[in-house]
Amino acid sequence: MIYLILFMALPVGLLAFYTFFKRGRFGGIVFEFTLDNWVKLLEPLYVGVILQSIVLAGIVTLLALLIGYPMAYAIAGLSPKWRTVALIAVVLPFWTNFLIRTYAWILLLNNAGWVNQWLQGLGITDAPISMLYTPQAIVVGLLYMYLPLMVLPLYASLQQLDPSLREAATNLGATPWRAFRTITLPLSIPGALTGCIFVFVPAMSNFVIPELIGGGKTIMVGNLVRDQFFEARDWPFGATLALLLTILLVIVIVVQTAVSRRLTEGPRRG
Amino acid sequence: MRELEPEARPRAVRKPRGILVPLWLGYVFLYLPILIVVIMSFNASENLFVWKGFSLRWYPELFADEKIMQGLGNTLIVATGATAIATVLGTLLAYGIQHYTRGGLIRAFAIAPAILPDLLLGIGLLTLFSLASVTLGLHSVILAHGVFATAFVTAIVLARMANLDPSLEEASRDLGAGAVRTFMRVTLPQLAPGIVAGALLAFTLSIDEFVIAFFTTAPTQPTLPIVIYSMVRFGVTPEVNALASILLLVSVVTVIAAQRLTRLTGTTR
Amino acid sequence: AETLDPNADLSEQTLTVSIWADYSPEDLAEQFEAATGVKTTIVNHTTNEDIVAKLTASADSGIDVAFVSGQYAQALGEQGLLAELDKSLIPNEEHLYPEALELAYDPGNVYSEPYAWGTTGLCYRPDLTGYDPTSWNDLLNPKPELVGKTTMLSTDRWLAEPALKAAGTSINTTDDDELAAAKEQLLETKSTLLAYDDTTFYSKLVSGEAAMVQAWDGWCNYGIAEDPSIKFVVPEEGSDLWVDTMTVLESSKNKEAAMAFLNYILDPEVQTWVAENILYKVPNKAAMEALDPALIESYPTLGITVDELMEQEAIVDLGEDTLKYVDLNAEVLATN
Amino acid sequence: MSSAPLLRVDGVRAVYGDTVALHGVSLDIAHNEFFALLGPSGCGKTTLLRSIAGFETPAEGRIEVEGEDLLRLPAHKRPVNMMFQSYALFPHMSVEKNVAYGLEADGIGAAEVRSRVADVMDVVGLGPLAKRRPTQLSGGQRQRVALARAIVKRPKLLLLDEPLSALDRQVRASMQLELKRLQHEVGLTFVVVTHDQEEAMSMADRIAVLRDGRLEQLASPQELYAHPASRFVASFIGTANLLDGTVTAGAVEVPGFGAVIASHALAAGSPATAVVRPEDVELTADAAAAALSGTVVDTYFLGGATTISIEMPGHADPLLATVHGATRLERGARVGVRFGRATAVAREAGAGAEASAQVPPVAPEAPAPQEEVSA
Amino acid sequence: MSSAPLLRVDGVRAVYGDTVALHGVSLDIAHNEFFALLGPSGCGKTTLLRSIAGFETPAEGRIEVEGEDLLRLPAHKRPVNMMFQSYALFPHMSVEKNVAYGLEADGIGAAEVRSRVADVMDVVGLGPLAKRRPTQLSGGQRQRVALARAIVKRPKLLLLDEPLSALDRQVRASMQLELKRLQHEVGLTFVVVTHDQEEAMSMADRIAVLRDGRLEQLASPQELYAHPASRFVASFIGTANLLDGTVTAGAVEVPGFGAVIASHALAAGSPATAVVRPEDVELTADAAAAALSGTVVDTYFLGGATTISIEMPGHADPLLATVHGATRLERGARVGVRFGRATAVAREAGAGAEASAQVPPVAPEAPAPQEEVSA
Ligand SMILES: Nc1ncnc2c1ncn2[C@@H]1O[C@H](COP(=O)(O)OP(=O)(O)OP(=O)(O)O)[C@@H](O)[C@H]1O
Ligand SMILES: Nc1ncnc2c1ncn2[C@@H]1O[C@H](COP(=O)(O)OP(=O)(O)OP(=O)(O)O)[C@@H](O)[C@H]1O
Ligand SMILES: NCCCCNCCCN
Ligand SMILES: [Mg+2]
Ligand SMILES: [Mg+2]
Repeated sequence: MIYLILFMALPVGLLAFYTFFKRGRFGGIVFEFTLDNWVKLLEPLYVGVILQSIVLAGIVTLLALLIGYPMAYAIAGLSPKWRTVALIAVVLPFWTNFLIRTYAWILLLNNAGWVNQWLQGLGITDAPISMLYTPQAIVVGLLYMYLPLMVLPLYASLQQLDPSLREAATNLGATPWRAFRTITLPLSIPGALTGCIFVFVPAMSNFVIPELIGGGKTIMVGNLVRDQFFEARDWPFGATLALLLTILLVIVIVVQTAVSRRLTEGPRRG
Repeated sequence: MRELEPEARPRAVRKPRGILVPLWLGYVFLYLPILIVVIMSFNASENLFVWKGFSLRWYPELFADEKIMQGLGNTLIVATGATAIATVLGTLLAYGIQHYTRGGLIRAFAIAPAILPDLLLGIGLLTLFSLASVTLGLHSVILAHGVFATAFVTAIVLARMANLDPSLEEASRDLGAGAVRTFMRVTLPQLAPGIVAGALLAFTLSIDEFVIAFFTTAPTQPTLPIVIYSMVRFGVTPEVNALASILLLVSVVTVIAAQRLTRLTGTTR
Repeated sequence: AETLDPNADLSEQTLTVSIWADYSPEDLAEQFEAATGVKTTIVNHTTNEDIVAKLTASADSGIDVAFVSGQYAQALGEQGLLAELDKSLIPNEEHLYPEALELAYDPGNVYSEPYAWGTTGLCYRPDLTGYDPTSWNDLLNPKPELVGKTTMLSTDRWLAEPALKAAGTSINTTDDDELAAAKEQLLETKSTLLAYDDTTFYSKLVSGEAAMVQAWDGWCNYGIAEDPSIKFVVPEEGSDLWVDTMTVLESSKNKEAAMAFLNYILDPEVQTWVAENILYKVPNKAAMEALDPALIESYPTLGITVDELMEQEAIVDLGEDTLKYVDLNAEVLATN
Repeated sequence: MSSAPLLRVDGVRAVYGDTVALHGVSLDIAHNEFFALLGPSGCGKTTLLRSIAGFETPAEGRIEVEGEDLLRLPAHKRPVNMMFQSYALFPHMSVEKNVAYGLEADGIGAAEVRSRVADVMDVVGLGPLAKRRPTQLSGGQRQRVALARAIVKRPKLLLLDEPLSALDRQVRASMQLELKRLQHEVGLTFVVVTHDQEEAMSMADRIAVLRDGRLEQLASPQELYAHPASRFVASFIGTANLLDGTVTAGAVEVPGFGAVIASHALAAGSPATAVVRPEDVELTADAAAAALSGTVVDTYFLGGATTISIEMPGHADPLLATVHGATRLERGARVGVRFGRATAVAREAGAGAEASAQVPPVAPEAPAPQEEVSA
Repeated sequence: MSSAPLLRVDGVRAVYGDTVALHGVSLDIAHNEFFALLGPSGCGKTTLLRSIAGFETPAEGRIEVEGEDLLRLPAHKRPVNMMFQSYALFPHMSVEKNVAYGLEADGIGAAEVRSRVADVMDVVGLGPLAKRRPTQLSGGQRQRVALARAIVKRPKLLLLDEPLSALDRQVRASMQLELKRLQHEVGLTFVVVTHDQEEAMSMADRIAVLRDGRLEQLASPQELYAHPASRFVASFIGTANLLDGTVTAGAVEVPGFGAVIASHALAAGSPATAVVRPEDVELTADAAAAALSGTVVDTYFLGGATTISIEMPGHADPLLATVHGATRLERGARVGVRFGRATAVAREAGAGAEASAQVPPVAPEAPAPQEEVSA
């Protein structure tokens, strides 16, 4: 806790503090109190980008959940020996470099890229389909980037589910799907929410993928933050944008806590 | 009679193989780009987008590149250090939060670094280190990575704790084990899958982290992503692809070796 | 500024130099060390932006010499982060073109010495465009067959450049109306683009994805290296003059060695290497004159003369008003 | 019992890794029967229920319901509801939702679900706790929720794994009543695992005694008590004095006790055990006049009856006798002993010692003998 | 009982949110006592044990062990071991490790741990299963592991929450024997929760009856049975016929039954209930000659004894009588009825109906009456 206060609360507090001051001409801050930075968030430009980011990151999160859940579920069902292997296999691609993987997607998706070549080779299409430099491509790129962040927490919470609960449900006539929906799913909500947060937030604040895979034509909050710090050298406003992201997420976590408390309510006892 | 049993009877009824299909599809998705990377590492051309025939020439070049090797070493040190910090602190923090707090705020506070935009954390930490006259180096990156990695471990372990049976801890205390022993012998093993998942995530994220590392490391101690980022400003070269391929190979070998080893010493369950 | 000791024992000093990757001879550190006895480490940064942010956020980043583009050197200098250069320790400055001593971002080279320079233009594949573009309008309002086959730079001041120049305005303008007009144009252009690309545009030319791209002259050469049919043109409306410079940090404790390093780089031999190997023009008269003519044959951008270069407008830091460009960029990029 | 059985279990063998939990068990259960499964801890009762419910796949054997092969059906399609020994209550649902779960799974309308759940909640006496989570209940309350959840669906066949073990006698009695009502009025069929013999004896139409994964005897309660098929059943069901000896006509010749009159159909001369229930041991105060006599070593008062343990000369195990009410017999008193009814069961040579160790020194259930002893 | 109590519980009140689980319970437990806690499901037994063990903090009251305030000590420092109703076995440890856990926590040497664990594993009959995981055990086997884990430490005070409920009678009997042995030979003190009355009656030195979080009576088994302090205790312990009436000298005047002779110390004229145990109801075949008579409505055979339910004219609840062995009485037969011993307990006005509903129609335990009825 002390560690966190020292290395998390202090720097973030410092920057939170910045949000109430003016930018220096060359970066840094000028200690002159202002609320402008927070007011500025309300400008249509920023509101628009924030909303667009929420939509894109939301789609990414949803897809990650849809793809990651079955994966985590399958892994949790493996024998202990294979579980570890399968789990590591999920993160292994990520021990290479992020930019390298991103470029690989460019190679796959561009007009002269592998996927288009396959499609044309198989006679499915005549002309290349423009896949790269679109919002859809951003979604694929972000999904790829953050899928493990969904799978791991889900695995951790699915792995401990008591199989006899599912047995009880099937015994009461629930189809496997219903048993899943009414028993497994609700009990894995803490893990799923954690995974969703893990995916949603970095997806919002990523700026490389929109740039490289999205062709820079769609920008997200991350690009804005980056530009404020790097190009505008407007740290107070950059911090304001970044903190807005954080505040949004803190709200989500508080809600999550309430939800999972409700799910597992009450002191449990022998 | 127990209502929650993490690993109740292994069921004789086999799960349908069908549930493995999405898993395999997921792996295809995860490994397809990696396959491209490996293939392109044998490209004779400098240009990533043009295939000019098979060549092994990038591999020797890679090993000759001191910067890359230094970066790799630094990255492993940082990732290991940060993972160690995160695993220990994250687990303790999750335990503390679950046992001694009720509201969501402290929880949110503990998880926040996982969701703070890198830039904010990176620049904030650099400012802090600078104010405190901390000299930069690998230690400062380890501390910095430790911050967000801890948050990831905390969040995952907390999610796992949500369904934990508290009577096990009670039983342990009842049998005379103090808080520490109870934690080590009973709580920890129960949380193990969550901790493993969290540690894996922490390691993975640290290995590939660029922004925070850039700001908090000494310029003379770049981590691998920093080295690679400066290299790929013109686009990825086959040399970098070769690097990625080797990283992958090394990881696979390490993992298999570790797996073998644990099986030999019989510590896997 | 403190006075430097011209007789300082350089072998007692160490030097950390931050530069873009692949932008200097590989054995530069060894060579310099052999020449002066200064223990030297070369480290890399990725962009102007990231190194400046790092230098701004920390009192002592551990870096002695930083390579940044002119307008960034200007900004850093005005913040007091840069040491004034002690010209007595940089006699090699004399090899520079006279023009290179009076550049707008740092007249008199008080804080910086130029390392390489160039301009921005259109890099294209005649076989794909079917004609030779001459104007920024060829990019801004492409022929129908080129729609979806062009890219633009998206960062900093380069995004607005084509629109500003096409309208005959200064690339350093802070006039709101002029900027608004540029924005209109850029938004129109956006829908015709394949992508914004600041890094791999030349690869897109080589692969045929793009037919024409906005490019820095030096990077166009990377395309030409792979596909000699690729051409570069400075549009008739004019363009910018960019300069990558060397600066010494005020926080440096090894200023004598740093000055010695700058001096060493300005040695014509070293700068000839830069031109020949990274295919950028250098502001060093002696070095440029030593250049192999065959190289200029293959890479016509190297043949751009100083006079031609001086016709272009130097980019300067706009201080407070930089925000106008940041907002302009954001608005263009965020609008669909 | 109607002619075609509701449930047929045929040669079912179940294994867990190296452990064989069931060695080929066969039994039929009729429509509307109340069937009890009895047997020592770990004998395979739960495994058998789980196999019927579909959570274990037998290594061998068939299970049929009304002639239909059950093993082909996935668990959720089997016309069977099971109450789990470990309850397996859904921790994220209120008590009420737990109970409603099975009805909702069948797509029954909300109104009917509500009323049926409310009814069954009243039956198990948990109406006021409907909104609680399982974690907020006491052990017995949880067990009743599990029971309610299983019975609310009224399936053809109900499998109850120790449904009442955590309940006090009063609640247990009213639950027993309810189960019997379901059997008679609604026409359900029950397979109930219990370790409570009285429960099995009083409620079951038939009882199967399992031992080490094998069916030892299947009979009505009276039959089991009066005519145990083996030494094991004799000692497992009720309390018994097991007197090892050799078969003679109409009796067992027991060393030290002489001929103990016992009903049997065994070949003369074969080793056998005479089974004498404690209430069939008659005590007389006049030890001297009796053919057999012993010394009282202990008395246990058991809420209405007293069990007396008597040391017999030349016998290691004390003889147990039960008398009504409190007794005035003191430790050390000499009493005369006479055997009333007895049955004989065949005995594998050498089985004596092991089985007689199973006679409990304290008899939890203890009916009184025919005449009271006044010493 | 020695003079200073081992455990003193004083005015303990425990709440869960809005639910009051204990309303100020006070009791003392002596050194070396075998103390049983009895009471209906949900009455607060587990809560009391958990408070003593340190897992619930009472809202009010004191708990002392040998005069030392227990509430100040954290759970792991209390000289108390508890066996959990839900077992709470460590799923990641083998059976053996589970049992060794408490000893290892005390820093006992490996060799001693090994031998003590091996001993206790044999005692609970699980020696061969030592290497298994709890999840690989049957219900009863798990319960025995939980028991072994609690007793292996031999603490001053052992709290056992339904330690034997999942066990068959044979194993249960040998466990009971073992617990008694620990009490006598090793000198341990036990507080055992059980819903098995015979177990409580036969094993306990004293029994506390809890009801709705209140202590209803605390006495020896015989005392509880013979002199219940309340209508509730009378009906809860053993089977009883509860006859509501008005106190007269040496009797209770019961409408329809006349004066029922009963021992009491109540004021004449106050409302009271005569408690008559079924074995104290004497039946005569000659109904005409008897002062009271009724009609047999049902008979239940209970492995050694039969309980007969008799409808009495003008009374809603049937009268229960127990006879030894099987009976020849048929449904519909008329019998004469005479009351033997009876006690009277005070009755709050209006308490009658509710309490008499608690008389179970099937009596799990049923000692026989003094004389047999032959009809
Ligand atoms: N966590 C809780 N939240 C709310 N109420 C609770 C909680 N735990 C127990 N209770 C209630 O407190 C009362 C006492 O519970 P306790 O577990 O002590 O009963 P018990 O006597 O052990 O019952 P049983 O014999 O059924 O185990 C019960 O009515 C129960 O519903
Ligand atoms: N998952 C398992 N792995 C290995 N052996 C098991 C497993 N489950 C049960 N067993 C063993 O199989 C045998 C039968 O178990 P089962 O649960 O059917 O017993 P039971 O008759 O229900 O006993 P109880 O009355 O104690 O609940 C036991 O010896 C048990 O140890
Ligand atoms: N790797 C060399 C990068 C040089 C960057 N100079 C570009 C000038 C315009 N930013
Ligand atoms: Mg069982
Ligand atoms: Mg309880």
